[in-house]
Amino acid sequence: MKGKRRPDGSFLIAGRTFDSRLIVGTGKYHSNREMTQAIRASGAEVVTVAVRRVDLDRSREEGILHYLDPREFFLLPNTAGCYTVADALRYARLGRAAGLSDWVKLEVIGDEHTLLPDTTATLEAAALLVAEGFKVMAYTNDDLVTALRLEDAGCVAVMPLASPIGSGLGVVNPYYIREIKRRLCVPVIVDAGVGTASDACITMEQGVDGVLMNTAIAAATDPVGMATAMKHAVRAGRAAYLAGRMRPREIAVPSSPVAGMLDGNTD
Amino acid sequence: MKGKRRPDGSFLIAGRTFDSRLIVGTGKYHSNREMTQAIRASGAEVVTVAVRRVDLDRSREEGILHYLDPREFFLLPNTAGCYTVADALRYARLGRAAGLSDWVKLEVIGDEHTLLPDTTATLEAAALLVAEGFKVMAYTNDDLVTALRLEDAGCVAVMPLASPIGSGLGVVNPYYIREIKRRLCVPVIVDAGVGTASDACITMEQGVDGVLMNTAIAAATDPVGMATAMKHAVRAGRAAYLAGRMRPREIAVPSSPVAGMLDGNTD
Amino acid sequence: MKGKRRPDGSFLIAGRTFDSRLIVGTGKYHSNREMTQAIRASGAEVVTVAVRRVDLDRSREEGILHYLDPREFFLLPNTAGCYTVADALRYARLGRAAGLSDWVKLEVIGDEHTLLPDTTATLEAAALLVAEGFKVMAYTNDDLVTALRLEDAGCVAVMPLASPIGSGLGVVNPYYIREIKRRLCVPVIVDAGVGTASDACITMEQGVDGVLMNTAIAAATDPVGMATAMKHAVRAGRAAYLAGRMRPREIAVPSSPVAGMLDGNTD
Amino acid sequence: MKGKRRPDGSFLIAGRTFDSRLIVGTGKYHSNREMTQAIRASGAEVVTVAVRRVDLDRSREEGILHYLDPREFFLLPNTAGCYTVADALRYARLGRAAGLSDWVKLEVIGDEHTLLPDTTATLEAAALLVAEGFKVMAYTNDDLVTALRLEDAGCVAVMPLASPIGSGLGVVNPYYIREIKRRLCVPVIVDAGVGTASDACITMEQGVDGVLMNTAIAAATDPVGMATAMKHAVRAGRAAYLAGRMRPREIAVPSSPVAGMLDGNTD
Amino acid sequence: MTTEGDSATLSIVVNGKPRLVGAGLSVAGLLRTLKVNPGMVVVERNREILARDALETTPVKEGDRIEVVHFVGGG
Amino acid sequence: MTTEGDSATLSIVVNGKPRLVGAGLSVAGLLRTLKVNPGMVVVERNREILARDALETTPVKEGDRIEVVHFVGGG
Amino acid sequence: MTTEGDSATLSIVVNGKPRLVGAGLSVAGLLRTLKVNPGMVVVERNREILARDALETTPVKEGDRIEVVHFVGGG
Amino acid sequence: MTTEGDSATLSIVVNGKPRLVGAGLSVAGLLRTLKVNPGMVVVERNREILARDALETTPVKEGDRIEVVHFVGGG
Repeated sequence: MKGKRRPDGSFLIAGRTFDSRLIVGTGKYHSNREMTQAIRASGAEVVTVAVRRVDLDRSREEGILHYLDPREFFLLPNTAGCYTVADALRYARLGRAAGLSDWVKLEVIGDEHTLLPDTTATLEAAALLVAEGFKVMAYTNDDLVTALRLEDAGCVAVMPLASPIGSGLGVVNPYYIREIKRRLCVPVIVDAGVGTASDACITMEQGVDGVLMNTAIAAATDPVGMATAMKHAVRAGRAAYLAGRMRPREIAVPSSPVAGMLDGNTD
Repeated sequence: MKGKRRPDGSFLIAGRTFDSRLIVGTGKYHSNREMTQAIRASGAEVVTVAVRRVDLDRSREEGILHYLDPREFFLLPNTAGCYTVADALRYARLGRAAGLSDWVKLEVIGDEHTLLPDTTATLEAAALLVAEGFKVMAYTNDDLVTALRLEDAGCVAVMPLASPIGSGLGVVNPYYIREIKRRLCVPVIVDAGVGTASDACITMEQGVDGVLMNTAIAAATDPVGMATAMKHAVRAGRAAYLAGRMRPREIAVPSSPVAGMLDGNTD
Repeated sequence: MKGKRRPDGSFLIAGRTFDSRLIVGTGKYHSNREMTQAIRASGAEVVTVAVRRVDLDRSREEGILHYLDPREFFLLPNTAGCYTVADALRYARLGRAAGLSDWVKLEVIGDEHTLLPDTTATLEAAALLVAEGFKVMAYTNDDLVTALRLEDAGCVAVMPLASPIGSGLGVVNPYYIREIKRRLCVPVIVDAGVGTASDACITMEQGVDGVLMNTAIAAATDPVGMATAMKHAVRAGRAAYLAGRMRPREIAVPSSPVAGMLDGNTD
Repeated sequence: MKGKRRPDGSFLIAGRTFDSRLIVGTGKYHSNREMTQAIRASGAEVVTVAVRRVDLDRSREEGILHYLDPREFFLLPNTAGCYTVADALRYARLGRAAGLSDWVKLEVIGDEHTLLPDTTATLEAAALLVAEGFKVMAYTNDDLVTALRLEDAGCVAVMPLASPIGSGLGVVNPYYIREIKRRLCVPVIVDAGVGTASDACITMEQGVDGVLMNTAIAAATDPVGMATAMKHAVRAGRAAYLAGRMRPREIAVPSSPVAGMLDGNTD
Repeated sequence: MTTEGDSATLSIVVNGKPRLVGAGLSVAGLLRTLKVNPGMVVVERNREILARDALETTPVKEGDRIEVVHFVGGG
Repeated sequence: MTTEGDSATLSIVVNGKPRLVGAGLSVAGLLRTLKVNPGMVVVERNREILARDALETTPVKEGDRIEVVHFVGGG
Repeated sequence: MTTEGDSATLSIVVNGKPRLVGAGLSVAGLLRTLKVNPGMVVVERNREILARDALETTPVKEGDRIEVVHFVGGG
Repeated sequence: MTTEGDSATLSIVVNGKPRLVGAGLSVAGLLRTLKVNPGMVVVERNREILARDALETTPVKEGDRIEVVHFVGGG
């Protein structure tokens, strides 16, 4: 039993219920104020955060917790910027030590130009983190075999990319995303690559459980407006997936009845 | 001044304000009950209807007015099924004689397999109907030159197709749709071809004023669910257009800061 | 009988046999030398030329006939730059008066930004030129209804665009091109929009009789190299069309036999 | 120095020069006669073969060497059908023991529905085979990080798929293919997924060194015709890549001069 | 008698089908015969649209071609 | 006399530019003056195309609007 | 005697199927029995590939698992 | 004396930068010196994460490499 769809539209990750299928990042905003406005507009419940050094030279360094109340949002620490298993474990543990949860968005990058994952290292890190009791949501490429292995490793969600992080190219390979969703039992959350609302809508139409994005909102001209767009786009795509789209066909079919036309139509 | 965008998100056609940018057809539903539910779910204010003979052999023939209250919806009669200027005028006049309004969705079909318009006849019919005082919303192909001529002829809205009626192929040529919107002053409503929510979203992202659909909703497995999807998709696409999407690029850009990483990362 | 395909791969326009399905323009080259080299490399038999004033201020004005021998190439005068029926007739007649043939590539432009045709004027000009004995090859948009009318008007070939002149966007709407080819009896030559070799190949795979291009070759970094590419691409696309491609499918199918594997494969 | 392009258009793999950039498989043909005709028509020099048991129950079992002369073609044994490192090594060694060469096309499949590679196992097998002196050409997915590791492991060519084996979906993700080519020094041969000539042309336009296909030819209605199409398509794509295509743009640009128009054009 | 019979019956076409109706009927009367609510339809008589308030006063005549239309589902 | 002066010079427009040419010139003569090879061009005079064999016999007249065109590169 | 019978017949598996062959057979002899041209195949015996020039000198033994493979069409 | 001076100052590295701090300081004390709210950060000392309730009782020692991290915006 796949058990992720529930009557009221909510879905489960690792036994926890979420109502919004949109997960958003918190990076790259012009200001924390804009960030919180955009995130509220998006309707997201889960928001990702990075673990970084406190800047001790700034008089009043403020972490993101000053702007995002953990009672309002479920904060999901990531291991962004890590290129090895060891680093990913270190950042994951630091994130967990903040005391919010034992969840982590695992990223182990394999190439700095494309930010594509090192899937071998990701698999290894996932297994180790699962053994340490983490709830691992693993960023990965769109390769089905790796996705299946991540599920086997005990990840609570698998997060294939739509296209490279920050690229905004959208779902380049919907076949692979669809196949990953078809074959996995844990939730599939598409992570990275969405550029605009229709990308989010297309993503959800593939049947996946959710979508994670950051740049598409933060780098829009009007981030709050785009966050609203994304909220609707994710709902639209999910609803369309559930409603079952018409078959496309190359032949036209009239919408109005052909019967009941009047006599004496001009020849 | 183009004057169609208003602060509150509503838009104007022929001086009349509409809040929903989704216009829906009423054909092809399994039942009138399903139709009214779907239309309500879509949030549409304008709904199109066809003019056809009363079936005198059925004991209790009921027209669509039994199911759609003209005080709730703005009913827009079409000339679907007409292949000549004379027929289009005849159906337009019959539609107006019903007494609801002097608006008409003009269609003059040029080919029965593709249901593509006869643009020459459409232009001629549009000019004649405008002269008779009609508010003409003209279905046309995605040709800019024809669209400009329809505007010159006095149409209150120009309605290029996304792809053939009932095909569900989506926006095959977004360049043309975008160019038509850029060049016309009257509202541009994309009419026909939408197949699923992302198609509606992509359509609206081109900047057009609205979108008209029928089959995508009526022929979905769950028309009411798809109508909801379309409501969100149109809002999403409009909001994304206004918010200004990020530039897509083939290079990845991290969402998390590259600064602030810890010392001693594994080499 | 469609009668355009012949056993040896050649095809007929207005009773004249051509071996190459690639027609090229002669504009926009850096030099006449480069132009002739590129055209020879392309293998084209038909080349289009424009009618323009002799520049009387230049001491040794040389028309294109100094570089292209009409015995080597079939020169097809166009009416490029004409926006009215009257102008198109004027340029067509001037082209014919040069004494090479009574063929004309008819263009009546409707919009200077997109160079899209004025289909109403094109139809009118086509009918008048046919009545004057011209062999009219008509540039048009990708609208089936207009294409059918141009055939009815007596054009010897109909030339829908793949995308706007000089855009290099390729075949934006293959459905329409395919449908035009399916429905017309006269040869269909796709004219304008090809940007690189694969565009030409895709064009020919739709089943059309030929393709006309200019900018894709002339504006390549190496026009002669691109002309060679186009020669192969047109052959490739035509051959693939005739050979009947495999059905695409979302399921993988092995190329090597599944039978005959050895015993004791590792579990 | 990448050193794979040579003045005469030929290219090198592991120090061996090839003139044709098209590599073809030998599976799925209706008859051996059709196979040899198609392969000759394709102009391929390298052809892949599988290692399978001799069928001892057939009176006159004939291997493929009865039909393909190793002096005419360079036969490249594959490890198709292998799901583990051990099996891949076994088949590779059997193929080499035939005495033709020490080259192998390495495939380690990770999923039988999609035939996608097990990249972890492929990397391991590649390293072991390289250590045994094999020239390894490795089938892989379109993941850059894996491709870089395969190069590091000593593969003489890396062969990312365009789309799943036998699917005919073409190059689903040209970005990844292009990026792999940009970043690797060894030849990149796209393997699997081509469906028709334009797919081969698009593949080569990404700048890769070659393309390998089987089903697209063998499953065409006319395999010999399709083989010819592919020969031209590969040349076309390569030539277009080298010639440098024009920039696509959404604005039309006339091919014929705008200067030199006559006076008194109709207004 | 036949003449009387003739004068008492009109042959018309309604929505494409021939019908015989009694003489002296108005269009509104015809609609009532057909069980059609005049407020929900539009009537065309010999290619002329009849205003709704003219339905009672417009007689049905021999050979009339009458179309009774309404709105149906359409796109 | 002015009439002689007038008759000796004609004011015409060739390819959009005013020119003064001597009276009595044929169109072919005009082309020679312009160093244009008649075999490579088409000439339109006051919106009428001149056949090539009429160029020698067609006189240039006061006010003529002459277009001399040829084929150039085009798509 | 049973020992003689045993020694005269070996039970082996060739290409996955059990076979009884006469004792004293070389692998090359086995291939001849199977009507297989040794020059066109590769032979694996108990997971070890046999060099072609070892085929004549390698005896078939009881319980041998022999694979006889060749190239077939593949992608 | 130098020994007293030595014992009174420790050389450590905090977030990658060398710092001199007074001897006898706890990690919590260090954070106070740095004006960092301990409730908002996580501290790693020589690659070991310190539990928050151990901050007061963990002394800073010569040569300690301390990382003070918190959550920032990220995707």
